[in-house]
Amino acid sequence: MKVYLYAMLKDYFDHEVWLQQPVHTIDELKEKLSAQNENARDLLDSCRFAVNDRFIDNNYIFQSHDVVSILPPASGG
Amino acid sequence: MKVYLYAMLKDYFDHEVWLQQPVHTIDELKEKLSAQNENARDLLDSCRFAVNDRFIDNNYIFQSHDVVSILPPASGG
Amino acid sequence: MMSSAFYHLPAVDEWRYITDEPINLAAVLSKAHRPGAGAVVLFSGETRDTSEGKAVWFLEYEAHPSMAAKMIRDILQEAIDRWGLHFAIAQHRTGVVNISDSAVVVVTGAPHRSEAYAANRFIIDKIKHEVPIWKCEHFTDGTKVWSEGCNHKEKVAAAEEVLSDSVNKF
Amino acid sequence: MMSSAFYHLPAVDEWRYITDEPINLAAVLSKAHRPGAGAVVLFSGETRDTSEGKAVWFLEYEAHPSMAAKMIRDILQEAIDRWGLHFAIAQHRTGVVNISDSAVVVVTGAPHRSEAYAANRFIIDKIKHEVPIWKCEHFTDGTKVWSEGCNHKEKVAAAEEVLSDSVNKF
Repeated sequence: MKVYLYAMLKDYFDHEVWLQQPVHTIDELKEKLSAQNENARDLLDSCRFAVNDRFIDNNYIFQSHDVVSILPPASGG
Repeated sequence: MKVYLYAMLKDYFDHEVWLQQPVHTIDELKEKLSAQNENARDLLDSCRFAVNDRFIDNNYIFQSHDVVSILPPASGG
Repeated sequence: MMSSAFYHLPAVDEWRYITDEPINLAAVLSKAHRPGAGAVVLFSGETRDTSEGKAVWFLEYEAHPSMAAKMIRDILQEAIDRWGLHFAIAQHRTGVVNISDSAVVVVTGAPHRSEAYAANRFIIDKIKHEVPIWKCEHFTDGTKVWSEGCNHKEKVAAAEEVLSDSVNKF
Repeated sequence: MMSSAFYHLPAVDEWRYITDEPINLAAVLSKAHRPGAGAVVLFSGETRDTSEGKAVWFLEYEAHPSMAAKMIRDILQEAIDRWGLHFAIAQHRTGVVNISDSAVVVVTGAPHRSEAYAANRFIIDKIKHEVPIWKCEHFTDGTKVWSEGCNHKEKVAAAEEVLSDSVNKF
């Protein structure tokens, strides 16, 4: 599953991350990434998640072909 | 005393009016003009008065050299 | 443009505030940037093609130019002081203003947007209500009418009173 | 500018909403006039030379362009419907934005000014809080920091909690 990370998340991860092992839920994904970099845990908790350009909620079950975007809180303007 | 009248007041008077007889107060001036054109009485009651570019109040006593402006309610913008 | 017939206060760059030339919004806006002003708000009041259901041909504005210029300057200064603006600009047209042309422009610049919006709204409201500038609406049917300004409702009420008085007399 | 790496919705004229070219305010404003729109309000958010006391060198914006464009379009539509606007325009920069350059512009046009102001403010607030666009501040001392967005205060509070937790552990 392909995951794109934005803005300050790139201080902890690459912009593009490829997950070999299946991940089913947002919580699993956050846990998996936090395990890679513990300092990102709080930031990941404040992020929104999207699949194929649409926001998803905590009940969403990932498909292996999903393209996931992890979006920190907006700070534009 | 020279009096300038603006906007809708010009539907009733010339832009510039010269008063030969002395007029001492705003009330006297309004009365004098209303006597010339009764239809302007209400409008004159809603106007502000200025002398030499400064607003005056009802206590002001005109001097013969004053240049008076009679200003209907603003409707700019 | 000077109203030379008047005894008036020393000129306060009257053309900055009152102009009978078309307002160039792009030119006004180009002057409205400062390194400390993170928020810039521009308001343009433009001639609408209808007014209370009637088709408008054009508007015509008359001002007491020297008083209007001084009052606009004072309003801008008040807004600058009150909201800590980096700048405040306002200019009002006189003469004929065609459909979609700007009759009045206000630009404010502040560190943050709340102040820029609030000050901008304050300035245009105060200009419209207090500054001696008058609007005459010319309609496509050839008629015209002076806008009655802030006293509009009071005057309607007064007119109705007069009307009912005269009805009572007969 | 397309984010071709993504499966994304059909393009919604992304360049209208998200651009890595300088924003030309005069050009945007020139499109913002309609015969029925008597009130036009423009907001420009511009890079300030200081941020919380530190001297700013420039800002850098990153967006999720396809999502940001669609969300801005939806926010504009919501404002048009809610305030009966004649038009609503918004464009946000990505990339480097120098001091006094515009990072975001919003223009609204309505018959009367209350609606134009209210809708304009609604649009910029919603863009800043919800649209996936992020600001990185580059300071003159060479340091940089990502703005933390809406959760700033919550995060500070959380960080203080963590700090006091770790203090308690020792």
